Amino acid sequence: MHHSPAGENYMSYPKGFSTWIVTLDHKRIGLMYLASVLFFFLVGGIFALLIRLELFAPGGQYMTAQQYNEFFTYHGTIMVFLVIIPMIPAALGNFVLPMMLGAKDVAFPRINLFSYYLYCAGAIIAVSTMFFGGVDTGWTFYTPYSTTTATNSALMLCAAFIIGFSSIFTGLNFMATVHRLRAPGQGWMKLPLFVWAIYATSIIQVLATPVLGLTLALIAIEKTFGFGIFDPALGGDPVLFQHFFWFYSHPAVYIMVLPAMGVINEIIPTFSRKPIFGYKAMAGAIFGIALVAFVVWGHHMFTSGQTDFVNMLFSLITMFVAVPTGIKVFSWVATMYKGSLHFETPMLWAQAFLLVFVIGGLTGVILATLAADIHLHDTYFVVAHFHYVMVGGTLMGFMAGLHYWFPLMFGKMYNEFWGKVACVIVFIGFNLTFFPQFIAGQKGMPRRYFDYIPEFRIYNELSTIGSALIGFGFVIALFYFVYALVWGKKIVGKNPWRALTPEWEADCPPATENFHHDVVVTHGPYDYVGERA
Amino acid sequence: MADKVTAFKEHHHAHHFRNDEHQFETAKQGMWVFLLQEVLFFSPLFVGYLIFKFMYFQDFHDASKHLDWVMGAVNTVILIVSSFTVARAISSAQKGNRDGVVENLIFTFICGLGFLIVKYLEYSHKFHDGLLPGHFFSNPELLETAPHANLFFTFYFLMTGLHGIHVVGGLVVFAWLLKRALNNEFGPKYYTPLECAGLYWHFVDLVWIYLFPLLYLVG
Amino acid sequence: MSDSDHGKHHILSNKTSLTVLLLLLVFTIFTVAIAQVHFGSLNFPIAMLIASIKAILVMLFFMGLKWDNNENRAFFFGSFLFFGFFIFYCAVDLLGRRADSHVVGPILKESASTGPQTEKPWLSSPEIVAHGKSVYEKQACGTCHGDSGKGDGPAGMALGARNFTVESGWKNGRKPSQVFMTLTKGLGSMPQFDTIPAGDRWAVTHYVLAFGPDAPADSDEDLKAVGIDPSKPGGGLGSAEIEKKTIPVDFALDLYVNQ
Amino acid sequence: MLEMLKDLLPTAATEAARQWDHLFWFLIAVSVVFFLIVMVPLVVFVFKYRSRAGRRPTPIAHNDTLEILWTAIPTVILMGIFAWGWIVYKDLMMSAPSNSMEIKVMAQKWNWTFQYPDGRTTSNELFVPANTPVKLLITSKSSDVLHSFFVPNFRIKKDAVPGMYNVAWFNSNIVGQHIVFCAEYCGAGHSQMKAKVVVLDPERWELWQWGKEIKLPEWVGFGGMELAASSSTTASAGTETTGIMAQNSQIHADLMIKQGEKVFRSKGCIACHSAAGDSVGPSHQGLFESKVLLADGRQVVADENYIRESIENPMAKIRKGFENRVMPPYPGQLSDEEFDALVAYIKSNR
Repeated sequence: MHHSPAGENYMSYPKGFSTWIVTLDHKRIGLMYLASVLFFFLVGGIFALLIRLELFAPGGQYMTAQQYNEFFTYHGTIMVFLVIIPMIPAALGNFVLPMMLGAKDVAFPRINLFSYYLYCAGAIIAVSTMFFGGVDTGWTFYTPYSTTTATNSALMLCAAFIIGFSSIFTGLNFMATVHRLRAPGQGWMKLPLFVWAIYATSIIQVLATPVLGLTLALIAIEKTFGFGIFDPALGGDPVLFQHFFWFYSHPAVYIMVLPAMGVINEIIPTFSRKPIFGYKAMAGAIFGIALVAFVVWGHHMFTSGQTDFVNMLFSLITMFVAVPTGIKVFSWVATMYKGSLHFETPMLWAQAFLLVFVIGGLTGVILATLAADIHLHDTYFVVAHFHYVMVGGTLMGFMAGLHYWFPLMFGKMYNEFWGKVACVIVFIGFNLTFFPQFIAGQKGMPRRYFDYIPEFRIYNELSTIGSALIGFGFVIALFYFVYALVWGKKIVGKNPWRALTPEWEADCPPATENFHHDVVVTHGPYDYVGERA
Repeated sequence: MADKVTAFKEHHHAHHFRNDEHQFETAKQGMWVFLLQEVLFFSPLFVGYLIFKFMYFQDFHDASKHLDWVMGAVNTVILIVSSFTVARAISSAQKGNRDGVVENLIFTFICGLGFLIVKYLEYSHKFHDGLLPGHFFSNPELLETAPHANLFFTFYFLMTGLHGIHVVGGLVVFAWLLKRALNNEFGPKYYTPLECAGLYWHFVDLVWIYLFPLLYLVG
Repeated sequence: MSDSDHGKHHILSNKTSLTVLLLLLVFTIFTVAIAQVHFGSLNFPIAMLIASIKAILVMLFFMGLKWDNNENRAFFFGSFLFFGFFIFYCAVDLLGRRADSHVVGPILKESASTGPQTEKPWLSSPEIVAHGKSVYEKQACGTCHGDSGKGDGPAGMALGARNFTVESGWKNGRKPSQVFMTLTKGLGSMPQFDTIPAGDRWAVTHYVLAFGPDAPADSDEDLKAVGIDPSKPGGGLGSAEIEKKTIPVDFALDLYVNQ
Repeated sequence: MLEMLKDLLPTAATEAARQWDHLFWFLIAVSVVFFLIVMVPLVVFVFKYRSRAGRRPTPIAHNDTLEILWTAIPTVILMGIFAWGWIVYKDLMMSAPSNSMEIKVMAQKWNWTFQYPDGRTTSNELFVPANTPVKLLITSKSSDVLHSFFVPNFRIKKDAVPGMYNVAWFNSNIVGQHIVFCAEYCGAGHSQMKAKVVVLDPERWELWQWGKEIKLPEWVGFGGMELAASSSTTASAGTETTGIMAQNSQIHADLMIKQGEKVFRSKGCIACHSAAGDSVGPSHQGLFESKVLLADGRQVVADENYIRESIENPMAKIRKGFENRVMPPYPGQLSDEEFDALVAYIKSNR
């Protein structure tokens, strides 16, 4: 498949469904990931709407407590393992990363396909648990509940184990790609910041996910065979499980948010027609966050009976996560200073990201404060915080990236007007859903409650209305994306956004071997200077 | 024996690499990242073991006396020798000595099998003595003196079991490499799979080098 | 980006690989020998030191880190750094716990039942049923079994909580002694309530049976079958299950106070 | 404005809660300030620099002073926030005052059981006197799952972990019923697992101790009576538990000590241990709560668990100077009553 015939692109050549099943082309694998991630985003979203529906009023109306527990478990598990972790690295990253390096493919194409099939296998097993007894442990699988529940948590643990390895192999692949397949002239300081973000994410994936893999295997063994290291009756310790679990899960939240920061790093300079403010500081900040991510997991366990010295230590070091995050947010705003701002849909999503991510970050600082967390832990304040950072951060970053690279991936343009409408609706719906949860949480409403006392009614009503709005916003997005794919107007020429990063040197959509010429990097990724502005 | 010149199979590098050297370096780096991940994959068991060892110092000490350190030492020697033969297999391939590659691979394979057999003997001895993990623990003597001995054997079976699975994985890979070595695929120009399998096998040996003293000697 | 064109890969000479092999074997023998000598708490660091020396030998020579580029070295030694973070925090937390934070022995001291004391608690009486009602509410049995005992409590429907008004389907039987034992030992997802005083459990048993048609009486064999000796006061169970030699202190206390 | 803010948080019923509120509102204020620092320039730039004909962007790539400023200043503020958080936690949430009333809290699938110092147990209702520090030893039944004892009005929350005692404490000065939630997911009944802390004024506390029926005060936070923290009430309630309960536990204690001595003799402890001083075994004079030096250099507090362990498995912690003495283990031979009596006896040998 060295040179595709003229006029063909990676989607049309080579033909036939079977060529997609065994493809080694990173672009096709990227598309397959994109389709699977969007499908599971829909499934996870439906569970979210069901939960919000039930919580509209106190008292059980539509389902029993057990069903509610299973719904929030599936919402959490599907969204975390099947949607938000692979969303930007595997779906957008697979497509765009090699092209940003001017490479023809990722370092290990076969491992790339293997990790996609691992993802599918894990996803099928995870969904099959619904028909074989369900799971009601929450996505955190805390022992001793996960090892004593009658539901089929062991099968879900196997699914998460397999998906973990898909994530590890993707990380391994991208690390080798960034190290070895950079274009000539593309030194580390000429790399687009999206590549930096994906590289840092890959390091976290490779370092943290194996610990989760083994921990989940340990609970599956403890549940099925009766011997394990977390059962207090056998001398084990449930708090040790929480240490093992959060050693992965806190870095995991940075696996989720760093790629979104990478996308925003690409979009804001391009649409401000201005170089990114403080490139070195931004790259350093990404690595700062990735490193600190590994030494702060204890702030999830302040009330779990952790010794006070360790509580103090985790609270102190968690504060340092806010410094690089602050640098990034200030630099994005500084990038827009004296720029020439174009507000197409990607930039609109980026603004939404900025607005919402700042609130998420600041409430994170509140939760990191030791005394404050004692009251706020395990309440809806925490639920609102991580949705602000995950839905507000990663999801809006993903939507920005999807709109930004849509012409490159499909060679067609979405409808600009409806894109903006969807963004505004989702933004309003999002704030209406999660801001009241902050107040319900600080008033003491615990999380994962099927039924709540009447005092929290108003906040849950607002939240449910907001969630409906988010759902509506994404339905609009679905329509205009499908419309664009089928009847959208074709892109004429290359580089509709006049960006400077190498992936835009390919045609829209690119040929199978990405570029018809050898990419040589002569200028920095954001040198919007002189006529390039 | 005279180095007979063997005609090694022609191997050309994948289209997205500049040359063989580039592909070899990338593959090796990918393997090192995989080993990075393996270190972290074993880490929870080591962390858990070390913590409970200091929490229940006496119980773990009594329980570890029931391990047969002779078998452990034999296994250590077996793995070290197999590490040596893998290294020899790679250097034979680099020198183009096809028979050297085949012999060393066979020898490594046999060492791996030997390791598993010794492991099987140890496990059956434990099953016989009732030194089993968790609820299955039924060794009369330890039940009195060391109430937390079952936790020691939980760690013993989990750590050596996980290590054993990695040894089995290694054997499967060596069998596959032996088949390819037999039809002259590995020569001075192309021996990447051997190099990566070697790195993996040395890592498995490394884990055992730490496991052996931790469980058997100072337990 | 090391663009060495077809650089010479380092070939491990037979001599070095043999010397490394011998060194490793010597260290193995050394570590085994040294472990036999009892150094008390020093054994552990020594064993780890020797193991690390052997590990470095394997890494440098067999794995070729000596001649490899810095990236691979950074990767491998980096992983040990993160292992260090991991074990540091877990160890400081779990080993730094307060000495008295470990639960040893029973959590709650056995306390005397506040209800009416009778010789044969397995026989129902209006006072016992009334007391049973208050214990039923206090222990929030309604969460599963519903306030009217129909098994329709919010948490009960999914778990299939027993409906007391129905006569059929009682796994362990509807005789007071059998229901008492189910309450004490637990059944399936029904937790065991052995920490509640025996007197209160008898009271709940009769209250629960009062929901349905009147329960069959216990014969002596039924009682013995579940370990109750009808001749002794309170069925020989006293306030806790295990057979008692001395009078329970609380019981003696009540006598003392009531005089 | 302050009034409206007040009902955005549950009623602060303890001193710790009031300190918590100050900290919380400070954090909210800092967040709003930083939110504005980011959003105001953003909105200004969005309108001022939107692309128009002839708009030339000026390529500014970095500005060292600005970058140093927005790294240093946040770090300083964050350290301040951490320090304040740590101080409130250390002083008001970490360690209970020594004179507090100790209550065992046992969580099990879907209800709470409280046991008072005199052995009385109530479920889902914790009766405490106002203005008295109460220390909670929170755990979960051994075969049960995780729960978490959360009282919004006291701003306290501690997980109930099976096999482990976690400590939380409060000193409420608002009489009334304070709702208790379970904050750690524990299955179908997680949201039903509510309880209440009933804080009683001294008169009602007396009545309750005598087992008399009392009229429960209303709910607090969701409506509650604010007990003016005037000096009069706090003085009388004081720390020693007056009333029948004190007599009750005093009689109980004497009886236990006599019982303990009987066990001490009947089990043969007297053969090696004597109150006069060390003989074959270490003396139990002044042993309780004292620091004990072990053979391997560790120092341990000789509390109940230490005593029980030394009886059931003496080899676990060998005292310095008694390495070669062999004490026969008594695993499970002492019933709980006998053990409690023995501890009471050892305690009495202060």
